Amino acid sequence: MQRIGVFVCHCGSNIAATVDVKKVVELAAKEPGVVHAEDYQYMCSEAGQAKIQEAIREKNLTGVVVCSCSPRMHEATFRKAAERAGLNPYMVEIANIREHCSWIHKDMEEATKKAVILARAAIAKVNLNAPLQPGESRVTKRALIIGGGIAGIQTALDIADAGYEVDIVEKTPSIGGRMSQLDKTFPTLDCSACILTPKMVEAAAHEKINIYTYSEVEHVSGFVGDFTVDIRKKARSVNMDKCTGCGVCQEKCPSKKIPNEFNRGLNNRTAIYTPFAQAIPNVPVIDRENCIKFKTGKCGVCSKVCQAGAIDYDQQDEIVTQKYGAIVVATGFDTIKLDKYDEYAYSQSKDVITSLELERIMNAAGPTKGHLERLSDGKAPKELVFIQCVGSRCSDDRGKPYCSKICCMYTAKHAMLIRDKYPDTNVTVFYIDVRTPGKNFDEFYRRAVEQYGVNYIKGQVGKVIPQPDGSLLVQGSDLIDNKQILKKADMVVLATAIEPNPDVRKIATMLTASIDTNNFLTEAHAKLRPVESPTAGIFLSGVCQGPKDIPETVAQAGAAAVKAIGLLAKDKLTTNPCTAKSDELLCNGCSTCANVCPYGAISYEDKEVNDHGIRETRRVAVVNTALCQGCGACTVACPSGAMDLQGFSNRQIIAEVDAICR
Amino acid sequence: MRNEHSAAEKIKEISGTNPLKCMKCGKCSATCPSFNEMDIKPHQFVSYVVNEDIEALVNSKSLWKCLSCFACVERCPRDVKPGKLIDAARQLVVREKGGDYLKADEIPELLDPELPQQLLVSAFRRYRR
Amino acid sequence: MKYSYYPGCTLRNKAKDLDEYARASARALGFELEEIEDWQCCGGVYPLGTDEIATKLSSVRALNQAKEKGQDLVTICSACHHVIKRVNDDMKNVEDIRTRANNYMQLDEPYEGETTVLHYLEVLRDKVGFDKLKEKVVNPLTGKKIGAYYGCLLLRPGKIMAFDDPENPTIMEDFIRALGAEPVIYPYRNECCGGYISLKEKEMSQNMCQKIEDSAKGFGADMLITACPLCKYNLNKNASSELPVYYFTELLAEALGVKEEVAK
Amino acid sequence: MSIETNEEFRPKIVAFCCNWCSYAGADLAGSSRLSYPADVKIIRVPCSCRVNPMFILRAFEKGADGVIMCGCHPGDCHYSTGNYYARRRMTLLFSMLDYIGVENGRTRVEWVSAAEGVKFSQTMNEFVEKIHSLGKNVRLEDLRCRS
Repeated sequence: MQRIGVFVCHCGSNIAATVDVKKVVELAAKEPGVVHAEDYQYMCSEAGQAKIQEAIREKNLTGVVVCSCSPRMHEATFRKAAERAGLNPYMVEIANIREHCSWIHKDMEEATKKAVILARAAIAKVNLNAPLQPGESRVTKRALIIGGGIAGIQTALDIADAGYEVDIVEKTPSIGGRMSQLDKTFPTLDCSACILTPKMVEAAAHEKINIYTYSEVEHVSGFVGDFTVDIRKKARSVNMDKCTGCGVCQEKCPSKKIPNEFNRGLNNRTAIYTPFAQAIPNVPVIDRENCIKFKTGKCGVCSKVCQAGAIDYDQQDEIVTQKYGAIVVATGFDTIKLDKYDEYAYSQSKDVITSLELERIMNAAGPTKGHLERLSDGKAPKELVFIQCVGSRCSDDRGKPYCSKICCMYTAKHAMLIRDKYPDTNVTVFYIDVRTPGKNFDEFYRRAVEQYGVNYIKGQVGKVIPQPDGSLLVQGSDLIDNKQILKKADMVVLATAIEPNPDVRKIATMLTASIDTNNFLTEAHAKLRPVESPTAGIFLSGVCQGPKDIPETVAQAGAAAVKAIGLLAKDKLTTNPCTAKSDELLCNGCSTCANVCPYGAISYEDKEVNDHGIRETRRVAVVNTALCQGCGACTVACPSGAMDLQGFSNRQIIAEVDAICR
Repeated sequence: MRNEHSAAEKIKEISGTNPLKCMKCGKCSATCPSFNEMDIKPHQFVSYVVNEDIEALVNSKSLWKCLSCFACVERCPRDVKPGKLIDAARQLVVREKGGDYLKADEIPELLDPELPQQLLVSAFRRYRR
Repeated sequence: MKYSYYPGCTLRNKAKDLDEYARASARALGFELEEIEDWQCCGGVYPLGTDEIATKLSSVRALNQAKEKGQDLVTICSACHHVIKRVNDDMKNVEDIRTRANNYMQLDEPYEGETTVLHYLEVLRDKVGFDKLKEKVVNPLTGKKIGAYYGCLLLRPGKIMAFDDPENPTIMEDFIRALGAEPVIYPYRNECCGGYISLKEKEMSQNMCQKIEDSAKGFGADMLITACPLCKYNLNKNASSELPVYYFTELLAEALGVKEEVAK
Repeated sequence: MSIETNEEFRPKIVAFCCNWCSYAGADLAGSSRLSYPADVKIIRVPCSCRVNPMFILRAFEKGADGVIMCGCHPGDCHYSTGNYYARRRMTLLFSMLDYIGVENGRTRVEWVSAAEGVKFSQTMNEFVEKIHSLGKNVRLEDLRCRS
């Protein structure tokens, strides 16, 4: 028989306001096995933990139930406290009477009743708990960064500077990401390339950093400290060691009509290309889908003009398999498609563009060499209208429910730069709210209004109406004047919502990292663990976790690096002891369990067993506890009931069911 | 309306929309082809219902200027759909005895030989019980 | 192929040609429109109130008749199409309306939105196919620059009508191309003509129709087509009438060479 | 059908939630104060694939009126494939329960991610309402178990 202590937390008024904690103590004390029950203001406080430890020592407790917040919050706290008092930590169970009870129920009597039942279930479980010993696993001292934008680059630099090997896997031919497409950055108007390029060079030159561009993560197995990852290095068709980056192949390539992704399709590139001048590595790739040589077998111009003999049409994709201790996701974002928002005439007029397209137009290396001009006729626009929140803050099924966070500031930036460079051009911004929470952000926005005379109109635009003369008519609300206005414009810029890179879903599935309904990766805790995934060993960097601007991205990238370094610095990790265990007397050696195990943790051995005095050799299942992650799939699959899960055994769960239904 | 609160509730019920979802972007008013004819503008309909100022609403000209063209319904980013609120307010009026906007005896002079039946039928349904 | 057919009030009276051209064209294209029996007027506008049941029943009756015959229900008038399609959506997806309507109707088997509602244009696009239509054209309307006027009712609400992209539709333009003419795309093609407002507030409708006509003319249209008798009336009556307005079926019949057959 | 005719029917509902998604989703419902009836009691399991059909039968035998199982969305399982096994097992179990006369509505599987507090609370509200409409479970309860 266990000797159980029950500890009921008030959590200030978080629990005590709706649950009668005294009543819970009173009723829990009557449960079988309970020899001690008390309540306290804050069980997680030092004094609260001391109470638990004192009771363990004085009453010789063999089990502890803490009725408090979610075990996801403080299970570890209480288990450590118990361990310090000499109790096996796995003899502690939590009854979640806050998130699952006091916070969602209003009626005191009802909530108290439920809290008592939850306590009973936990007590019933602890009655069947057995001490468990965690094992150990090794840590591979190498990190993988998925995504080579500013988030990935910063994380890689920080981890590498701490002395660990880092691999960056980037899908496109060059690192640099979205930031490399930006012209200027807010709120200081630094040139984006000027501050990004040195970081790219530093990453490429770092002896601890290895960059795989034009590569994708194909398969991930293993677990924290010991991941095994397959990386597909797509065939570049150019030998990286031989290429000198002279660029002649690109000049001579006859296939010149391919939409240039880097310039958002606003101009064309060749089939052999580097995405932009500062690309790292400065080695082109052949886009095989559009290459004449690959399509027809004829051509081969690039090979003929290459002095270095670097062109290799026979190159094959290569799979690199590597072990990692930590993985950082830094997959970034894209702007949403605008096909559901054609009231803004994006697909009907060339002069309606997205902000990212404007970014390319404003850039000296962009499709118009940095001249602000209409894409339809090349004329300089005299009236420019910006529309905010296109696809952001939408609760219908056309857009995204969240605020994209960066648009208010980059629009102020665009407006200011245009007014500065083209004083004859009038700029109007239709906004719903101007959101500028950030250091020097509101001052920046006010500068756009006060110094640069940008006309901000509170109200959304209902329709952009192309005119026969090629201009645009913008029909919008002015909510301050309570008017509907028709504004003639030469160009309209849409602050298009951002969304996580569509590939992130595939990657999250490989990593078994959870993802929210908007495809942003979920943090382990929204406030206290914002750069970690709930899946151990997976860290989050940049917009893959939620919309953010460059300074925030860099800050988060550093934070993710520190978390990864904290992991890599350890030589060993203790493993979860809640693993499967087979009863060799019941096992009939059928292999069903091994077939459902996702980790290959179950093997079979011919073992001599003593079955009620009969000694014989049988084929029985054996669980490798270093590999077992404790999902329990095998326990249900096992037809003979031999397989059970420690810490969540059949008897324990049934005891909980019984206690709840009592 | 005798009781502003219950009238507001009735409008929410008939329209099936939740005006609290509104983020006050004004896209409805930006999109409304009847905007200039309306005394209470489409985006204001939402706040009138939220503030339970129904008396003013049902007496507004706007009830009879809405075309049910669904432009605001289609383009509302928050699923509030002011057009449905306007129609619900109109229902409150026409369901009251004597609240018809179109009287039978004024019809003959509105007719012309080409006028399609559809026009009369539609107007009847929108304007009368 | 046989379809149940719901002509609606106006096609029986002021818009006879819309109906007759449609039937003749259907024959020429190899499908048949079987008018449902004793149909009742749809009411012209969809009753938006969630508590309105009686006003939706005439649509349910038509839908149920088509269901009993196992046919899709074809409409032509934009208003009928709008009302019947939305009522069908209610019957399929809104439990409260479905239950109450069925309580009224007392059918042998409750109607639960089983019928597919198709606009005549959708039949042309999805069943006949515009390629096939193009093959059957004997008098291509070469050289004509036609602006399609969609109005509101065919397109909105986009989610329920599911007719075409509500902001950038293409079905009527593709139809115009199939007839050998050149479509003119202009931004006011999905803006309202005023609808029933023209009964009492003529000026409002005039304002709107003039914008539509000017926009179409500005982009080079020399005629407009529409699928709605009320739109046609308003555009004819409440704009400067510089552009002629036709039902799409009239041009269809002309291109298919069956217009004279109807005139007889 | 309610046996306790004098009292308002308060169903007993057991919810199995996987530790990684649904339990966290329930936590989020809690911290967002999204209420659902107190009749729902949650049992934490590492993964939906840990839920043995035996547990569900046991719950009904002991007088539960409804049992719901929540796991990560298909494809998002923390253990890669656990919820696929769970889905298959539950489909079989539910059709068997249906066969022996336990109404389909008494059992449910729902995928709730860690970010779906709203969905968790909505699901529980719906489920409790459904159980209310079905009334007390009398088909499987072992009356000898009643305390």
